[in-house]
Amino acid sequence: MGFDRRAFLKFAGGAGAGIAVSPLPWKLLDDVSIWSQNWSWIPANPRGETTYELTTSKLCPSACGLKVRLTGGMPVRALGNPDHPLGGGLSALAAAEVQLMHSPARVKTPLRRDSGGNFIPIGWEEAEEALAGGLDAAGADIACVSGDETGSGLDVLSAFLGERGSDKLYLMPSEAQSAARAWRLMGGSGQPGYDLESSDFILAVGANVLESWGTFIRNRRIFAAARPHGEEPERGFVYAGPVQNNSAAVADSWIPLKPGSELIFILGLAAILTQRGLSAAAPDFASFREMLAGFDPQKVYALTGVSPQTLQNTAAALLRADRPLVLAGSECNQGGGAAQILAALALNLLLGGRCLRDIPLARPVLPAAEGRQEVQNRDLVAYMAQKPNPQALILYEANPVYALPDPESAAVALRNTPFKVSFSAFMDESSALCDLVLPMPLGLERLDDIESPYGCGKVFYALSRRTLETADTRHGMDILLRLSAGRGGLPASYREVLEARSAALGADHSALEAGEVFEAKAPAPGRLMLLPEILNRAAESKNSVISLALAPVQKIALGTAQTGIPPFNVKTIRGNELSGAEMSIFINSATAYSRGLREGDRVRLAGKHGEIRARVLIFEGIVPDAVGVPMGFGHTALDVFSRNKGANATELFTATPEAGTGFTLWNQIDVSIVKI
Amino acid sequence: MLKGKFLPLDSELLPEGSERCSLSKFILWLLPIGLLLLWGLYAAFKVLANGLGVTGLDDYFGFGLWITFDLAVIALGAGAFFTGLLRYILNIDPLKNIINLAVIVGFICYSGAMLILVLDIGQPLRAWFGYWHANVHSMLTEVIFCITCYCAVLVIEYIPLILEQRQLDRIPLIRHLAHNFHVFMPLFAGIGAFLSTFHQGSLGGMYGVMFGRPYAFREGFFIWPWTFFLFVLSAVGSGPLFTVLIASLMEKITGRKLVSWEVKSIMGKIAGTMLSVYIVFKLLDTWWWMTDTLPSRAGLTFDQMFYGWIYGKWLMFLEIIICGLLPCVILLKKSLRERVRLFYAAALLDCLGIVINRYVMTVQTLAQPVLPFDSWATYVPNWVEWAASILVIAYGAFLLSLSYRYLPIFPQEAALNRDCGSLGLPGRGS
Amino acid sequence: MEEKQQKAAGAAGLFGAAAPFLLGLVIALAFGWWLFPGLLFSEKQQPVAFSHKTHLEDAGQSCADCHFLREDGSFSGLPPTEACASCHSSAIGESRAELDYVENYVERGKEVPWLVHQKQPDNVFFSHAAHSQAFCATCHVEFDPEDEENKPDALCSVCHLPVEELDKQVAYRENRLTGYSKTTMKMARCESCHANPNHLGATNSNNACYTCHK
Amino acid sequence: MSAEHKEFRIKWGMVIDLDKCTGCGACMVACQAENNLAPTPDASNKKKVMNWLVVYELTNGKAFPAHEVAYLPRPCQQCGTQPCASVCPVVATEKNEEGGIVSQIYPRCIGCRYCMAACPYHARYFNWLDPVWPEGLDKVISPDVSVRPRGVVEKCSFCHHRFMKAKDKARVEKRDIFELEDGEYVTACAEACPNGAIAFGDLLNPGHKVSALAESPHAFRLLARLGTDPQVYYLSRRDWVRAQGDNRLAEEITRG
Repeated sequence: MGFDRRAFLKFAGGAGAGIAVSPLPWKLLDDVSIWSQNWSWIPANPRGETTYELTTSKLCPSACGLKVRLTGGMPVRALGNPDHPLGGGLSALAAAEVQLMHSPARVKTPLRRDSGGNFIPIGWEEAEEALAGGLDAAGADIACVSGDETGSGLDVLSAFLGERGSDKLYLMPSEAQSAARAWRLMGGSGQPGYDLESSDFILAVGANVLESWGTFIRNRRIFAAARPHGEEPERGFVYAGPVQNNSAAVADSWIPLKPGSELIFILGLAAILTQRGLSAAAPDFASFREMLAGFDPQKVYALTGVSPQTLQNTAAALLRADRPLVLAGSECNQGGGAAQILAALALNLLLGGRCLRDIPLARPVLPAAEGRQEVQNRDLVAYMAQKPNPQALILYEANPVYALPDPESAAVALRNTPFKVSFSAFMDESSALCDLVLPMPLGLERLDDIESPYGCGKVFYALSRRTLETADTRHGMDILLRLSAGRGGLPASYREVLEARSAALGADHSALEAGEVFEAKAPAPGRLMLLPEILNRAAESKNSVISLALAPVQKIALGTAQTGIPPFNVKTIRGNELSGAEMSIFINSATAYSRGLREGDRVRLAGKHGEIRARVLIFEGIVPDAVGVPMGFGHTALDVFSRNKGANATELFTATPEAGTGFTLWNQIDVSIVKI
Repeated sequence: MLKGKFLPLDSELLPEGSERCSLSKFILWLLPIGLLLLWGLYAAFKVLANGLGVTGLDDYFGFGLWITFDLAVIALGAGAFFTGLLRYILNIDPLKNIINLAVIVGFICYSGAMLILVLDIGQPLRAWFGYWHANVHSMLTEVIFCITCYCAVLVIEYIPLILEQRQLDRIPLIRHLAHNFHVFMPLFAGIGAFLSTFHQGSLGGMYGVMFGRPYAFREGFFIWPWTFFLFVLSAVGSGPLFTVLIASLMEKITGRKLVSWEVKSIMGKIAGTMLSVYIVFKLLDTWWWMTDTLPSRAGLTFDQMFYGWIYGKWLMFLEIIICGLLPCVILLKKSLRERVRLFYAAALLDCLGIVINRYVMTVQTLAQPVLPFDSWATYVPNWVEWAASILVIAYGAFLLSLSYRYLPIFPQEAALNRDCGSLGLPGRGS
Repeated sequence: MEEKQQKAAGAAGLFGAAAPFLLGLVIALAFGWWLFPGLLFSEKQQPVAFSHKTHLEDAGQSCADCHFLREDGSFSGLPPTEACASCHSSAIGESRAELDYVENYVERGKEVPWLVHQKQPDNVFFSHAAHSQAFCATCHVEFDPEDEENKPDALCSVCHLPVEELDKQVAYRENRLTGYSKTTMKMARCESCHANPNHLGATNSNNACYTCHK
Repeated sequence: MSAEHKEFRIKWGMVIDLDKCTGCGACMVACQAENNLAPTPDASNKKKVMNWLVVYELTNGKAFPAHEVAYLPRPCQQCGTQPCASVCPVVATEKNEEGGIVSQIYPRCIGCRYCMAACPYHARYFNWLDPVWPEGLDKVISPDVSVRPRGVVEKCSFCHHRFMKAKDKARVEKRDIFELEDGEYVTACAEACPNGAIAFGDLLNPGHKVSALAESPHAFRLLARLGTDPQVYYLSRRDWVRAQGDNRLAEEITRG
């Protein structure tokens, strides 16, 4: 019998029948579906014992407490730590902190710019040599910008520069500096502290206390504690500012203020309160009261947009409260000037000042270092305005090319500097322009310290600790100390600096390394001046007529200038805030109507130096004749999560000297809006 | 055999007594169809290889063009079971002249729908879970069971047609088999009718039970929401006419008469009758939904169910009045029905109405914001979804072309074309 | 007449005519039943020739020295190298296996990639705490570890290999397609208890999907 | 074919105080990290962005200065009568376990998306493509929640794995697993919120604060009139916020 076609068909039929009654097809059917549960290209869960480590966030400006969860020794989650004095939950930034350790924006090895202008990865030895060479060549003409304002790194930087004969250590502008300036002028010693815990009424003027101002996670925990679910609040909270921001959303009331008119509003309140007989035990109170006579409710209305009735009601609420606290600040934590903080502090003194503290700052532990106050007193924006051209520039966790007002001129200044080095964990805009980029460990990867961040009410000292060994980062402070090789009495390692700092504060260093926090009560302030002359001069400069005022809005979910937008936080951006690469600016319907704009219109916003493009969003939670611009967009470096999203609001900022205090400020910015 | 003509190369395979174009012409006809098929297969490959992210579907519109397409072809493919029911169970004899086509169209519709479903589910390798891990409370389970079973029935109904192919028919065993199949046809027709009624209904039930979706949600009878019955009725009210439209389209393409006007007219009359029943209930249902279900169950008004132009009320007017009532009138009134142009217009409107119905039940249901602080969403299918849908249409055209050329599916063809033949009119197409 | 002849011929040659069919059938059955299961699984050896028997009998350890419930309710599973190194910081015996182990893992501080016969995929949450001996023994006396009649790990051996009796390791067989261990529990095994109505009241467990999936 | 309604001894519930939510997004970030949701470089098409927890912006619709704003975090509502579970053809989602959390079993789901169509809260999300973690970020996958492949539906699970772990802890401490203390099991979002806007606990346990909060005169549930019986409650002292919890007819609004 030949194997013809018919036989073959029969064979195939038999084989088919046999296979069908064997386990083969059924097992395969089952296994294929099981295979689809465990595709090799889908990441697998890590396995291992769960452990926790307590620490304090160095990355989040709120310095909130963290409980880091590790699986098999690998950090996997940042959790809140309710027992931490500045903790009790997480900011949207701190929640992403563990993930940020693996962000694509991280600098993974030291980088040096070659002659062709490209970065090439180099080893640490070569990197430290390049650093030494570059700095030595500059001699004493070295400037340094630090983005860290709470760490002992400032001591090291200051001592390092001092040892080389330079005193050009600057901080990135922040509210803390404005407050320190005001405090110093008034005669305070350390930095102003706010005992929110004991206050029973909080008036936040411009300060976005529940989102970005001060120790905002602590602020929020205190806010929450006084508001039992669904019940009448135990502590009053009023927010005054140009935008109905996150703080305004949950405030008992929102008092709309024209951008930059915070000072006038505070003086208006002070005027009413002095008329009602309140006084402060300040040597210059009499002239203060006299000066306030010029701020009658009608004038305040004209300058701030707050009706006399609202002003009276607010003053009455402050009077009713037993321990009221007025917090002034700027929405975006910078550029608000010192005068408004000075005025708020004066207003608090009028109200009894029971919630004010004078937080002493530890003396520098390095002999050659200046005190923090001295550093805070320097004005980076003013320095940049002089168009200085130092021979070398050290950027320490600072991103001036993104975050300074008029960032383009910062970029020009950087380009004109012969040698610039960036100590940065992320490849940010400024690092991208440097000659040498040295990868920093993040807060969760390094031992560092946080001392009394602005906004807290007690002496606070805590350490961030290493939860993960990262192979190729080195703490910039260790590098600089190594470079100094003991000159100027500098210790060999940063740890020694921190130990000395702990000792100076009387804190147990090893307990701090284990995640504990040092706290000490801060005294009430001594006799302070009210400085009516300064306030008056600052207030008089507020009269300028503005056609369309810029109202920046900060959301910590979009990260800081260094981090950019953390990968997980991209999803928190609302659909009407960003569409693809295009962001929205917002105006209310009256403003839109008067300028012939509609929702969705593409517009060009122009300030004195720069301009941005965006789409119009109609949002009624903003004062008329003001335009809300979100901060945190418009990155051109970092990673795909930050890049190509909207525009950088700082392009529109124009810094001017504040009359009276001499500090720079940028809170009354006139912009033009043109439909394109 | 027709004398004095060139015979196609494959003439030995062609049905006896038929006239077909040349093989090369036929291949030329298949070429564009093949290209569309390839395009669709490319889209299908993309979906299977990368995932459904390549489509225009999103989390608001988990259902979109494909589900609309599936529901539409399944409704329009209802000609198969309903004609089968009328022909074999109710013994309406003239329908024997179109039943073969109805079966093939039904098979194409159902197998095509299943093909789309394989693409449309995220994990096609787990498709069999529908049987093995069935949730008996889900309308979709019923759909999965009935559609696959009914597709098998359609295969069984299709097989004897294939076996009647001229060359196959010469083999005694096969002729025997084909005959035996025919004997059992009433049984399969019955099973088919049962399965079809249920899954047509369950498809409607799928929407009617969604009590979180006020646009679709309907109260009902026992476990079946009113949409269950409406979907059955609308399917039988349009399926037969879709078969007629396909027959007429084939006539247009081939230039040969395939089904007598009388048969078409009967189909039209039957569909019209069912359509009128459907429309009455649809109007009642809409009224009840508007005045009771919507306000009382969802706190929403009729007006809130429509939005702008894209989801406007005109769609509902078009669906129920222009594509519902109007064809009803035409199909039921003999004088109107017998006017050919009006008849076809009515048939087209009828089918269009059902497609619109399936579209709004799928897409508008999902577009309508239920959360008070949400807003209307819009959906635009992308090329992948269109290509895959066209894949099914091309596949249908391909199968129909082959079936028409090689299988004796039109019993009347020879008789109807005897005159034409003598007039020398060539059969043009496939 | 013709038909009859055909029939007769068919009957006579029935076996002959069906031979290809039967051949196909037999080959397919053999392939499907014997060859295929072998082909589906690969066989792997453990990276370290570990003997439970040595550790239990010679070293006098108990199961719970390595496999225990942690305070947080999680199960320790297999001990990390760090734990083993508390004895094996350097080789204490003379066996080749131990020398290899110390050299390759302890000295290098590496974890052993053990092949776990009962390894469950990521989507399964198995709670050792919920399946404790003490708890199961309230009804199933055969699992009572206090009872001298029983083996100490009788309950463990319901799912795991009876490793305490094994001096040599059992080869690990892995499904080439799914990556599952051949001896791991599949869902039907879980359901044999979880879907058992007798268990529902007594154990606070039920057969809900979320009882075991994550 | 209406969904069945099961009763349980414990019923995990959330009470979200909208008067405390600033809309900062910390809950969303914590949720993604906890539950292994892959990040996305461009999240502006909100209809294709996976977010188990979404914070909606609510407005009272009035022009400046009468304008008010509120933020509403929306997890899965864990409905008592689920629009979703009843329609799933393969029992990939059900509400069957003590605690009343609606499960979603990824290896069972065939990805038909019927549940998504049925859910009026848009709480369900589909894996349109395989998840992509930028290189390195896949190292910080959390250990408790399996990573989902393309083609399956997922949703908020009330961090069910935390319930499992809390039960295991209770087991080793020889406590009743159905009498967990208030706060012993909370979701990642509730834990992350610095404003304490999200309270979590057993709605049936008088020892848990949510049981009283759910009875608050300020409490409401989303789309309650559809009959979904959610286990998520919202609180607001503001009338206009409560009014946005459900669809109301004109005459009902005038009646108040």
